[in-house]
Amino acid sequence: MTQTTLGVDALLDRARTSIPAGRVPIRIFNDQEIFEREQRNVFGKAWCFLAHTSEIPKPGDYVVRSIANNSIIVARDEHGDVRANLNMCRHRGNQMCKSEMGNASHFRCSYHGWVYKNSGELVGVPYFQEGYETKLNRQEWSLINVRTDQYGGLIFGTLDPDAPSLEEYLGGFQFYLDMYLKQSPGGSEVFAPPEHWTAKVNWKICTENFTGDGYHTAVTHQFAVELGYFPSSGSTHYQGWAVNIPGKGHGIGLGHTPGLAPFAGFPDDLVTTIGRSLTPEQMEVFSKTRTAVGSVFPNLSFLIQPFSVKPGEAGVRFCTMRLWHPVGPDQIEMWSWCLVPVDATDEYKQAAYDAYTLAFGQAGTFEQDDFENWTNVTRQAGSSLARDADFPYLMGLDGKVLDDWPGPGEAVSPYVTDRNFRNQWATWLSYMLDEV
Amino acid sequence: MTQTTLGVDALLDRARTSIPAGRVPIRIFNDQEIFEREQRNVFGKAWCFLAHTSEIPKPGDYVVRSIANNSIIVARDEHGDVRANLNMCRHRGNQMCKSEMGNASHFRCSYHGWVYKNSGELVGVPYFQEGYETKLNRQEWSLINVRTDQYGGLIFGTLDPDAPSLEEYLGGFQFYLDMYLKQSPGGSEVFAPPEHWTAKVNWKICTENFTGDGYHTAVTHQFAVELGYFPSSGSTHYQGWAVNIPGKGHGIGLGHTPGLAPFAGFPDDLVTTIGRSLTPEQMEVFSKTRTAVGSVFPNLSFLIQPFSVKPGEAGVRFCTMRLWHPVGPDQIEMWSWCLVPVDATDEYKQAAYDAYTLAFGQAGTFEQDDFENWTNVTRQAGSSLARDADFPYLMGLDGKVLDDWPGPGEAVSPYVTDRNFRNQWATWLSYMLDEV
Amino acid sequence: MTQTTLGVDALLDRARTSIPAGRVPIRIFNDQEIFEREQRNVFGKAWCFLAHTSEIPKPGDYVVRSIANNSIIVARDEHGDVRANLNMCRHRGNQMCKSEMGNASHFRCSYHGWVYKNSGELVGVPYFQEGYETKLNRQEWSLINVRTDQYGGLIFGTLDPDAPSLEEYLGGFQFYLDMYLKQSPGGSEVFAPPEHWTAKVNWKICTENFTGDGYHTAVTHQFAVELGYFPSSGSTHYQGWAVNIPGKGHGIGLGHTPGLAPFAGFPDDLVTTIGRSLTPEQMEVFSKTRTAVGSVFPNLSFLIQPFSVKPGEAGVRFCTMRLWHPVGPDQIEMWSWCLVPVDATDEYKQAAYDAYTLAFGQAGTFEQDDFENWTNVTRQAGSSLARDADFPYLMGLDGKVLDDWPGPGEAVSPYVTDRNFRNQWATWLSYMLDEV
Amino acid sequence: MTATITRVPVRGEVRESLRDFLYLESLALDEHRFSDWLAMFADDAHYEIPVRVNREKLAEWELSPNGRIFSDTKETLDLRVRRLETDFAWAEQPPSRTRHYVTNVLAFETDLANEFLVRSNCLVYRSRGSDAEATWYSAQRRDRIRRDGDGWLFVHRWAALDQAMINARNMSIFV
Amino acid sequence: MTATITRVPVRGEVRESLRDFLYLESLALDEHRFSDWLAMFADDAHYEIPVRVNREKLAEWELSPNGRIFSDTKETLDLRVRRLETDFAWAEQPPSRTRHYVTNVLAFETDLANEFLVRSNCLVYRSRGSDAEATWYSAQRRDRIRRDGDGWLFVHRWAALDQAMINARNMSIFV
Amino acid sequence: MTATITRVPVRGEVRESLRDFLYLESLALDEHRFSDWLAMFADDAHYEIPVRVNREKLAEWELSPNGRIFSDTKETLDLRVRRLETDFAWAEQPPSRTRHYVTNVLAFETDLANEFLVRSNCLVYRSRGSDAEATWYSAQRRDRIRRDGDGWLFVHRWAALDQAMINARNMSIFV
Ligand code: FES
Ligand code: FES
Ligand code: FES
Ligand SMILES: [Fe+3]
Ligand SMILES: [Fe+3]
Ligand SMILES: [Fe+3]
Repeated sequence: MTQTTLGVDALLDRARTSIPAGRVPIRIFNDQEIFEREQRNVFGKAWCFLAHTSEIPKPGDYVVRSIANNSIIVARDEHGDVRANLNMCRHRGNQMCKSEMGNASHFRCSYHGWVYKNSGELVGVPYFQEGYETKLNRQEWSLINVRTDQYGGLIFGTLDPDAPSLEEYLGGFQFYLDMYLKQSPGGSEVFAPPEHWTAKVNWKICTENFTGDGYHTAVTHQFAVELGYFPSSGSTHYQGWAVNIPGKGHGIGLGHTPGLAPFAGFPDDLVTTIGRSLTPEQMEVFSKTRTAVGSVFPNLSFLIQPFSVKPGEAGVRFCTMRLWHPVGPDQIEMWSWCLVPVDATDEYKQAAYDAYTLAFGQAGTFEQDDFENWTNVTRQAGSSLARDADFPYLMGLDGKVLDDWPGPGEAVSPYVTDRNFRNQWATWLSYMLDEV
Repeated sequence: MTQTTLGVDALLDRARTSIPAGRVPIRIFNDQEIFEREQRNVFGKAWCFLAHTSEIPKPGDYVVRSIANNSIIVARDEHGDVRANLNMCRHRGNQMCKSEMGNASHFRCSYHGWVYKNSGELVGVPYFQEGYETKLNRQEWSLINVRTDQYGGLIFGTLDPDAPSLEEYLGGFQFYLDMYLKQSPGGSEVFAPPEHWTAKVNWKICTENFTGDGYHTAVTHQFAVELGYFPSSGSTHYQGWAVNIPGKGHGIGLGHTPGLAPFAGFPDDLVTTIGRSLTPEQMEVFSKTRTAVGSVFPNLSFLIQPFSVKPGEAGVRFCTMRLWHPVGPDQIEMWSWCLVPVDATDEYKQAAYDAYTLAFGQAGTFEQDDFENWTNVTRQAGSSLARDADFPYLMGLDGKVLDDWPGPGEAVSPYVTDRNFRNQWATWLSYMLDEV
Repeated sequence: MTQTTLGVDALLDRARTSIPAGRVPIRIFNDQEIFEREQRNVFGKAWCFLAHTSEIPKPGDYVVRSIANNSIIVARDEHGDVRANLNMCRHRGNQMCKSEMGNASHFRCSYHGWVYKNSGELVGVPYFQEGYETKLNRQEWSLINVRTDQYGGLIFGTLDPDAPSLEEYLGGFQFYLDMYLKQSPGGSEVFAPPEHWTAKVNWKICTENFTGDGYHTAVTHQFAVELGYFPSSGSTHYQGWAVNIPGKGHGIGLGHTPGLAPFAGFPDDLVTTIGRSLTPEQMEVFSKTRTAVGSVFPNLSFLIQPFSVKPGEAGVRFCTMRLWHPVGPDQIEMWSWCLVPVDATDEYKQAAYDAYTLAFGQAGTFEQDDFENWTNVTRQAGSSLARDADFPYLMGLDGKVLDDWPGPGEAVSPYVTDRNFRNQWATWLSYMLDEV
Repeated sequence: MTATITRVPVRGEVRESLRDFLYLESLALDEHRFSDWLAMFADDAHYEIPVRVNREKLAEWELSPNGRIFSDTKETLDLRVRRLETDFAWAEQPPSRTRHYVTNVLAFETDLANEFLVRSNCLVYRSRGSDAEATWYSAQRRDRIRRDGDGWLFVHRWAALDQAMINARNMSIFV
Repeated sequence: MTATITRVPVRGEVRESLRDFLYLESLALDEHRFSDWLAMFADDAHYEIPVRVNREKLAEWELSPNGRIFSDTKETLDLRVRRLETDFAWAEQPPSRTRHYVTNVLAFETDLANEFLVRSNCLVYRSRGSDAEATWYSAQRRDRIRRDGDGWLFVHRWAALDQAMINARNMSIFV
Repeated sequence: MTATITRVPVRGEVRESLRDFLYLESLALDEHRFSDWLAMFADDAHYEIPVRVNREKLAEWELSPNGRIFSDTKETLDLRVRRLETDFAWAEQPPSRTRHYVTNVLAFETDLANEFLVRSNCLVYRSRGSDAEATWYSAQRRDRIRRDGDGWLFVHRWAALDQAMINARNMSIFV
């Protein structure tokens, strides 16, 4: 192992062939140059998650979110439309909203008092007469707008005005997202404001894990095997399917436990009505899925699964949505929500949320161990001895795509495979190389 | 808004035309490359403030100050002359003075014991015989000297041996500085050691604000309007003058309240004697000035104004001097002094200082809100979405220079204008482009 | 002093001639670019200290150490051989060992459960059948190996497979290392686990100091002179020898106090038997050495000397070994061990350790002052005003190498000289220029 | 809450004993005796840490009414403790070195004669592995503590962390 | 100051009550009840924080004899509190989350029978907005506290911060 | 150690007096009155801080049985104090501004009627020169304290720092 280290361009170029062959450069998981290029090429072009519509139900409601290093106000304007704008006064750059959420028809800057509508339009300028001699063109100085689009309650934004439509971007992954977003005929909603915390973790490690890493479950979360909290055993755990949308980077793992009741954990009335807003093909896939863990490229992930505090009981089916927001090559800000079925009872929603906090969320017993490993992976991936080496992504290299899979994308079995990840990092590479 | 970002050279080049036209690149307010070039081109060449002579009145007195990332000992030597030297032992680089102030005729290094006079001359080397065989040329290894010059008690230093004289550098701004430096026939003096603190702020935001940003006062310090602590109202607040020295970057805002007594806040005996050390032209300008807020390029600012705890009363006239010392693209070390009239009574000096601490200084009720806004501006100015955009500096773009202004430089009315700032950032740009 | 600053290449090129002439660039002691090149060129190629064999006496024993930014498991395998491997799982990069020391025959990864022997060999892969279809070549995915070699109980590693042998690397310095490593016929051993702490210090300042900086002792540790804790006085302190291995960078200072008993501080039985494992030439040198302070290039240092709490008494002879592990241009992680003679009594070992903790170690009364100075040197060496200037390394520039010196390398007298350092930084330069 | 300042704190022996109960709790946690710690909770105990949201001054709430980082019963606390006692609680491998600095202990009577409201500030220092940087958790606590023979039992531990963005990779420790 | 070690601290009920007074003060500050806090000061009270200057060991002073970060009377404290109660105290928008950790409380008699000198250490944790990093203020305090009926009033709050370079953008909070 | 939870802490006057002894000790240290501090130690006193090693959960020890950062007798403490009183203790030039936050003080009886085991948490804040960043030491302490007339003397100060990698350039202060 020599100490000459490939430049980033050469490294990415080598990855064109190595990733499809099952070898991903270690260095991409902790490197300053890679991070900077990602900020520009990936997060500057992709559709990035901003908020769920149930977080801003009423006109004037707003939340403040981020894409790359931009703070973005996501507001519902007086017409009920969702608008996203950079949270920066155009006059001298002051921060407009200082809280994470609230309700306001207008934002007034605390520096010189410029006033904007919640849609971003500049409507008030002090000393417009005395100072500007009325010559300032107010239209020109509205807040910097961010393009948005929605699917199933998810509001996405992109910094790239030329990006393809969200529909094209998702490319069929909507089929699988409905598992999280249509938990009841009335859909899904956010139960409580998201938790957020920081961790010394590279975002890609998290996204990959939530794109169907069934391989880690029984080891990382071995305590749960030990104490009997798993509705699958080591011997069946690899069963299920891995599906991804080629060229788009999205992917999902569908864990299957033979003999488990369909939608195990959901209350009976939900189970009987859930099909109303789903297609027969969705019903076919969803009903045999114990655990669904999937990601929208680049950094939005979901998990739904049953969990019970009493080993052996069905428990409740809880769902978490999470954003791994990168703030450095080895650091993220973590956002974690719990999605519940709109049509469920308050008791059920509370029970699902309680299961979520016990399992995921910052104090979640599963979450804790994941973050411990990811922190350690991130640190080690920066080792100079590993800078020109690869990780093996060789599982399922010769796997056959299922012919008769009812959903979009390419599906393989078993669940335990690196296939989704190869697609994910190949997609990432095309962004990094500006070839999307 | 595309994500291609101009290189720093292109950005600065574009600014040649954009700044005079009233558009200043947002990015200059938070960018690592800009910071590094500033350290070299601006702080490596300009005259930078070091200390006030009243801080080191006696031979042997010294204070330790900074220019760029250099710690500098500013001492009064045995001849009574002010000498500035890098606070680094020439032998192996140890720090010579470990405190901020003191009195010493010599400095002895705590590593190997080299001894220097407070003027910087190397005078003692242990084992000069046994180790150096007396061959060390001691003259060659004195402390690294920093060139200094003074005006009105202000000691400046420059890292550039070829810099023009301080007099040429100030270019007439002395006329206005006298408002702060000649508060009495005997001049002004520092009341107490400066406070200092750190803040995540870009220094340029601070300097600009103190170069006559009358536009922010009634909004940023709205609490004072609300509670009645302002000797001006929103309707008169824009009145006054803005003056700058073209091509030098210095500027001052002179707020005027019709009907306010000349030198309001000063005790009667000061008001009657203050003219003794001022020219008639200075008296004409100073006597109609309520508030004077001005800056010497690049980062030394002043403010003088009356303040009373009891709304409506004249109160006292206090004066603060401050240095916004940059230590990163988004960080300063803040130094804040209070200057009082030498000839005033102790009671008056104390009252002026008390007003200063209540209004400015780290716990000052005005200071607090300024720093809050500036911190937020700095953070937002780093947004990738804003990297190729400009802030509008359009106020007073067509303003006419007053023909009959009694002082140097170019004066306009009203006080609320961006004219001083355009001159400031155009000057900054000429330093950045090495065209001073 | 102009503000144009040499690029690193030009700076290093200039140093080719300036270092032998006694001038070392200040900037190398605190500069990000220099640090990065060092990590690659110096720590990527040199033999770096890992552990002492007495720290891992039994099969399965391991400690975790570092070279550059690589965490390395140093383990004694089942055959009793010492093996060093990067502490990173080859699958997805998790950290294998999470503690500093322990005993294990195998390491199991907490992420997906891969299992390695303590020698680094991959022996267990979950779902080898179901996931990898048995196609993974396990040999290819063992832990990344680090080449090691030993001398006198010291285990060194190098990241460069093409590095010369350790014997060639040490180049005769073994002669002097025996002073620390053969404190008794049975050798030396580590008394307790090392202390470690972080300090804002450049590693080169420390290494230099421990390569025979007798010049600093009476000043930096003046308290000891003052309180009578020195077995030498200012007037004799410069006496002794400085020896280095030309072109290798290793060097040692041998302080001599006329009239002091040979091996002062050692118990009588040790003094009478110590010669058994030493050559007559070694005995000649060692017996007249009060203090021996030396370094193996790049960053391993040793000190042995007598110390007594009661001024005037012989006290005990203690020995410290320390590693100045760089983690930034201005930061190290410090590792400090105490080596004791294997054949001494437990009481003596304890007494030597107690002397060590009182004098060196993080709370050591000597250590404290060294680190204070070094921290200050490091900070000041980053001054922009000093970036193109040099430190004088002029002591002993015309010194004559002793003809009749019994040991290897070049020896001069007196002890107080810069000769060892010139050799050290010239060697460092040859690494930096890739000319080793 | 704002009423508490007008209420006279409980003093003397009862307060001293309640404070010691908090100190002994800290010792149990800091010495990793989690079963001992669990035994200090009543069977009907509730342990909760609300989610804090960064809100402006006049917002109705900053501590989410329904969001929780912890919302545990004794049953789920027991699960957490049993988890920590396996060899597979990676988040605590190596174990966190915690130190609970408990200050400003004020006790108040409640409507139940045998239960007290005990308020305290708790600063937790947490060091992991060989990290040079520690993690801090600053919290206010409002505990309901019930007399139990000669001793005490927690009926309700309520702790609010003073950050909206928690600066720690996880919450595998107890506040 | 150095005399204090030979003076016997006041103990028992009086000290407990004085300490609670400090705790209740902290609660008022940490709950942003600034008017309640102000009411704990006597009309002739003085609130001061001296400027600290980095000096060598044998320097005459390190706390400036005349430099002050705060030098407030009740009148100016009242101004500060009224300011905080407007909607325009931007420095506290969103409000700081403070936590005052008050420890090492020692009370001493003074020359006045109804006034005590109370020394304490006070560590203030301050979190703003969504910042992951908190700000810390470490201070020693020497308060003069006067008996006022059943309660107490501050006559003099003297706090010295332990830094010469204060690591915080402002001092919009009270120590 | 694990037995302590079942032992009833010493309360009332004795504990209050022991706690004040710790507070007065902190004052002496934080005011740099090192001779006063030394006088609080018995002639046979031992001051020790073990080396902490990062170990996994089931390791036999994490605090090294024989490694010590400090292992001082009164004689060597005296050397350290005399050193600090010279003008050449560079490590303390300018002197550290320390603040010892002593909390969670619990006292226990020992087998000797006139000696008590006193446990405490001690958080040390240390600021140097004009540094904006302070250094922290978090420690648990187990002291053995002997009655000495009306006062007390340290027989044994045992303090364990909560870090394996100490984040400070030196330990020129006392915990
Ligand atoms: S920065 Fe917003 S109005 Fe000036
Ligand atoms: S560094 Fe100053 S004498 Fe050596
Ligand atoms: S990272 Fe080690 S087994 Fe996957
Ligand atoms: Fe997981
Ligand atoms: Fe202002
Ligand atoms: Fe030394």
